[in-house]
Amino acid sequence: MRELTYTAAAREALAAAMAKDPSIFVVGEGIGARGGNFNTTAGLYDLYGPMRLRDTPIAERGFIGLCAGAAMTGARPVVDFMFLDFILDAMGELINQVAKMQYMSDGRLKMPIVLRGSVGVGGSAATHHSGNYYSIFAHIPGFRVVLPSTPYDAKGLFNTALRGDDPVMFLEHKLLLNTKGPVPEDDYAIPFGQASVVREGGRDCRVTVVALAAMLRKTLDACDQLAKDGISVEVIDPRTVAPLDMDTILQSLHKTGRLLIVDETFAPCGIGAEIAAQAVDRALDDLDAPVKRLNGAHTPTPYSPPLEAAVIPNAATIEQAIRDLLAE
Amino acid sequence: MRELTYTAAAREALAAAMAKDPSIFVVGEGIGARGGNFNTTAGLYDLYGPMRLRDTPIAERGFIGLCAGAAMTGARPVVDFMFLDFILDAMGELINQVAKMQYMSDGRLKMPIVLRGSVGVGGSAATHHSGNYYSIFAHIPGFRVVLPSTPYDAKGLFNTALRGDDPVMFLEHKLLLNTKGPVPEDDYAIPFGQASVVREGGRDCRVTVVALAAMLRKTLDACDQLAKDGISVEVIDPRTVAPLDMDTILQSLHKTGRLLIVDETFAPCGIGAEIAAQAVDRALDDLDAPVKRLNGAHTPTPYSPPLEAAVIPNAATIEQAIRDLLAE
Amino acid sequence: MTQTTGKPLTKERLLALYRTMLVIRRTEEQLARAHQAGLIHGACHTYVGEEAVATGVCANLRADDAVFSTHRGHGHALAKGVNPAALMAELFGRATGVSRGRGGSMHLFAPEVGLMGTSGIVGPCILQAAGAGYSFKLLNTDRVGVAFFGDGAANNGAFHEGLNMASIWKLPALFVCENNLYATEVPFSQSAGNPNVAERSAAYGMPGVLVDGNNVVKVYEAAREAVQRARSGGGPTLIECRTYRTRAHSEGMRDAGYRSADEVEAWKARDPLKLLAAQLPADDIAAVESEVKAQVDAAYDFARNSPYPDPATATTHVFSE
Amino acid sequence: MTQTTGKPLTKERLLALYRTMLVIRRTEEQLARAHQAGLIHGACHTYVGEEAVATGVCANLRADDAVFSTHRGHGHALAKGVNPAALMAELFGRATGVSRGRGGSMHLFAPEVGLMGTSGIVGPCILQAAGAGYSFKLLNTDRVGVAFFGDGAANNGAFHEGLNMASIWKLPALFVCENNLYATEVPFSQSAGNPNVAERSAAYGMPGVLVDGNNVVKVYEAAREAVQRARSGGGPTLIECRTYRTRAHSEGMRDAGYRSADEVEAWKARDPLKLLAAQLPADDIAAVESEVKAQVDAAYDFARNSPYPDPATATTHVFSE
Ligand SMILES: Cc1ncc(C[n+]2csc(CCOP(=O)(O)OP(=O)(O)O)c2C)c(N)n1
Ligand SMILES: Cc1ncc(C[n+]2csc(CCOP(=O)(O)OP(=O)(O)O)c2C)c(N)n1
Ligand SMILES: [Mg+2]
Ligand SMILES: [Mg+2]
Repeated sequence: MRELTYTAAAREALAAAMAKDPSIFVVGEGIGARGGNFNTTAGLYDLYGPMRLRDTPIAERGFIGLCAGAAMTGARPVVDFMFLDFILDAMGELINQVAKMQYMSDGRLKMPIVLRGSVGVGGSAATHHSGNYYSIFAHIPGFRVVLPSTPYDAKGLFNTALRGDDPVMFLEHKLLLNTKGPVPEDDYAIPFGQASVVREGGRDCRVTVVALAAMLRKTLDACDQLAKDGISVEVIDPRTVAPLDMDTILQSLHKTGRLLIVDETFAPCGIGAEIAAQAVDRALDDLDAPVKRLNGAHTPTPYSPPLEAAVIPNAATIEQAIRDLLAE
Repeated sequence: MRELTYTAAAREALAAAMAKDPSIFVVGEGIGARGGNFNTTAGLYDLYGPMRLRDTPIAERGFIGLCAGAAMTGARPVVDFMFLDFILDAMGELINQVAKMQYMSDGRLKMPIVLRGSVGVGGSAATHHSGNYYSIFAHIPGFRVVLPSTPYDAKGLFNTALRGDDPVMFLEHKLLLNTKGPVPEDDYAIPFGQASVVREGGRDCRVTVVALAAMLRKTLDACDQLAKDGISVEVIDPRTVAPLDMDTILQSLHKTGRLLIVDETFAPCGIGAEIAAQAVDRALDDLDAPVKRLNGAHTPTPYSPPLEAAVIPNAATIEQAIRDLLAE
Repeated sequence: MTQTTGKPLTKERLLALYRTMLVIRRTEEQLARAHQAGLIHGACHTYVGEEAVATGVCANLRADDAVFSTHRGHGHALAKGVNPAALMAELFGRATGVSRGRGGSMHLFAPEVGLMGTSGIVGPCILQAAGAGYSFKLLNTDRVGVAFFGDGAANNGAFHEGLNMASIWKLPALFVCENNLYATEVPFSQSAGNPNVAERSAAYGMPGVLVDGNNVVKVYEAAREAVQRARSGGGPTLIECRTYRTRAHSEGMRDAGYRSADEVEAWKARDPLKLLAAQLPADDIAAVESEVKAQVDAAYDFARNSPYPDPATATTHVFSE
Repeated sequence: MTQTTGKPLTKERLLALYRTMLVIRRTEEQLARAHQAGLIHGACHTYVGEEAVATGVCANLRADDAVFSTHRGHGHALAKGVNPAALMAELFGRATGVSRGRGGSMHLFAPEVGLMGTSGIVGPCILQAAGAGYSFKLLNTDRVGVAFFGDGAANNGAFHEGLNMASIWKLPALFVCENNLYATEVPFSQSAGNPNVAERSAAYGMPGVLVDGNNVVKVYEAAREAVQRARSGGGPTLIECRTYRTRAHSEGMRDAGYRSADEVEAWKARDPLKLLAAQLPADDIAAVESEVKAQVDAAYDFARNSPYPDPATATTHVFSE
């Protein structure tokens, strides 16, 4: 099958949707003629011009509020943040307006707005360009929160995001943007709330690992190491954290009896805590060992490579965490 | 002992601190001559004037950013939000500046800023005046997050907040503001990260309930009902959710074997998830039953009394949850 | 500052304006009484004294134009076409309320008549009106987006970001600042480095106009010109209406210590209803008065007798499906 | 707009200004080379072409005055007294860096010399400088807070809220807008309804002044007056410096397609160092040049040879204890 980068896969979905639906427009800084800092909109400005590819002032709160108003009145905005960190100035608009509008209007207003941006730690981006805010958006009612980890998922999930009428946070880990993978040419959509069993454990598999975004690749690397010792691991990528496909995780846990959640971001009140809490609520009897979380350090993200590396999990620490859990 | 309202208890701490330390100033809307929408600063303007009791424009992001700069240069700001919901426009300043400043300056800058406001569901305040954001602040590194549930705790914890050099979120549940309780006249401080065992279970006690803020009173009411049937419950109030005193909770769980967390706010990625996740990580062998969470519904807060009541736990639903857990 | 033009309004038009203002006034008075009687469960910010603004602006709007408003939104809702019965029922928390009881005073939704929502948070309406303008332009319609907001909001970053974007993209939008001189108890003159809101339009390269917000005809004319400009592709306008709220910031709140009785009386003497009534035949006024009284009485009965929402609906419509 | 006054600067003073500008220029050039060589791990936004602004402003400041800056902060750091060695070491991610390697290009902290931090987020510095002003006034000192920020930040809500508060409370603060005509690749004329930043001061009731940001003497004089006003209780000033960045937005980024070669050349012809050098004896300039070269070479060696931070320190100082 044809291979595309993660960014190109998502762009393909966006381009096709824009061709079909004239109510879709994109806003962001440098997403017009420049085509996006990460090439998220490359080529589209020439086709659709400034009304649909709109370079904004540096006014994140402002343009999200503007997009909320546009979404309430028939348009379908896509907000491109470049780095998702810049979204924070708009949290009031997001939490009090965007996320609540459908509920407060008793379903009479829709809020079809896709908010996308790069997240995550990597490349010495330092603390103002390394944020992961998905646990916060999963906490707040009203958002769909999507964390694709492959080009295939990026296209399929972006299609779903563009077709629904709900606010979607589409979060692209910066270390994944240029990764390549097979992407069908046809127009497919991956429903939200369907985890993917990325690596199936064997019969004797005694551990399930849930890994998110950039942690997936590192986890698979760790599994390759473990396989050399004959250790089988089942790996699950939730793909969306809201809705969260807990059933797939619990099915696996039922089989394996052990659960580790590998998540780059902060542990306290994170998505890993939610998964662990649901596991102990719904599957206590399946647990042969404590549910473990492997998270990034609870600290702002430092710049210098050795410091940056020290605050996030890597293949070696993941491998060790799996071994430790198996030893419990 | 003398009884004070919750608000008066916190105000006593503020007044004493302002008398001692001229670098403390308060900002907010109507906290000057008006004395605060909730009387949080009543009487202080006459003593200290506008430089120390500063009525602000409606510019929450602006005045938090301003307070950050003031805290970096020798002053000790107290930000009074009236309703904490208004803080959301300032999330960028809080997460990227206030919370990170000490770390990024490698400890050379301090960030002594106290952010206070009323939180929680009650009184048909409706969705823009009912927020509970503590799980978010506990997720982000760099904040102390305080949730006093009694006048006694309000004074003791506010004193600690005013004396430290860290950013503190001091969150006052709106249903507690006018509740009264014993408050010593002397100057005491309650350290952060010390839970309080509010109701000790008997020897035969088989369940621990962690209850936060306004849920504490409702939980105690439920326990009174249960006591009539001879059911003993141990009740713990964490008092601060960051730092979180997990040891006290686990000690109790070790004794009782069952854990329920009662928290008005949203379940997903909430503080209840964190407590449950730590319990299953650190105390699996103590668990005689699944860890349960009783939360508010995952929905914006509606206005109408029957709708509002339907989205948060009450004494009856808490009682039922305890009975259900005991039956597991 | 722009010049207003156009023919004088007919008597019928003036009476219609009077009628709308009176509906607002009487509804608010009824709500105030209901608040005292404990029928309103949450907050209640009345629009008494400011009726000319919503009335004069909305008289230029169509049902498919979009209005975004504030915590003080009853007047905007009524002027945009919301039924007083549905408004009252909302504040009483009933299923028949304009937001089905979900919102109360500060969260009014009636997209059917172009009331796209009021907000308990100061500021967002400015951005959303710009966004409606964006949408309407993108979709090639001649609809306009309108934001009403207080003087307090003019110091908020949303004002700066929203007006600037509306200007650079020439969006069909009106920004109507209801400068009632106070934000709760804080005087605008103390919280604004330049308390002339209309002048701030220069910072955004946008036309700005200052009007007497107690004179409904002046408001009407200024809005007419702005709406015409917006519909015809001429971009947004900032309209500052100087007006005054004659009741407390919100019902049940004290209303003393921050403004003088003389000031309040002086503004009451310039009551927008009185000012217009003086230009109209007493008979007509009396007829409107009794019509509106009947309507508001009926609305009150309707609201009071409406059922509360079913608690089972408390979690519906968080998402679109 | 205000008038600048005061005596002409002495040759020594001018040479000192030249020296600072040259330190910035040569350090930036070295950083650009180091970026190409892979020594800089993250972003690197240079200040080349804009040296006169930081230099002219900071020459009026004391070490205990507080500067808050942006993603393009190397020049502010150096002008405020940060050692080029500590700056380079920071970008190289070393333990000897000004932020101990925690920050890189966009997070420079040197409170010892009053550099209170640069920020990767556009906007906050404006508010923090107002806050330093608040603090200095509250504590009865004559210190001042200074924000440097780009034209892009002038469209952000932080500008509106920060300038307004500084004005109403007469805070000792300077707001220095470095209008280099672009925010990344977006022309300010396209993103601002009114691209004259200094004029916006009227919206806040604050003095505003437009200066040639490539003329260090003009910048110096405007800042002198503003600093004097601030120290003596006269409140804040907005200074717009028109200038130009002659390198790409950030190192390694393309620098084409959004501005013309002619435009770049025209600004290069008005290079701030050239403009000042023309007024000074060639000997003196040459002496400064070789002095600065030695300093920057040494800084580079120091930085390159410095150790990386110990990973064990990666989580210290999140809190004060
Ligand atoms: C962001 C935000 N901050 C604070 C409040 C609390 N608050 C409600 S109304 C109000 C005053 C509003 O003043 P203004 O905008 O002038 O409107 P007015 O009430 O005078 O009509 C304030 C501060 C709020 N609702 N939203
Ligand atoms: C809040 C925020 N939004 C977006 C960005 C991304 N960004 C970094 S620099 C920049 C342009 C800044 O332009 P300007 O303020 O004019 O400064 P200049 O780079 O021209 O010096 C942008 C958009 C950011 N850092 N912060
Ligand atoms: Mg007002
Ligand atoms: Mg610029």
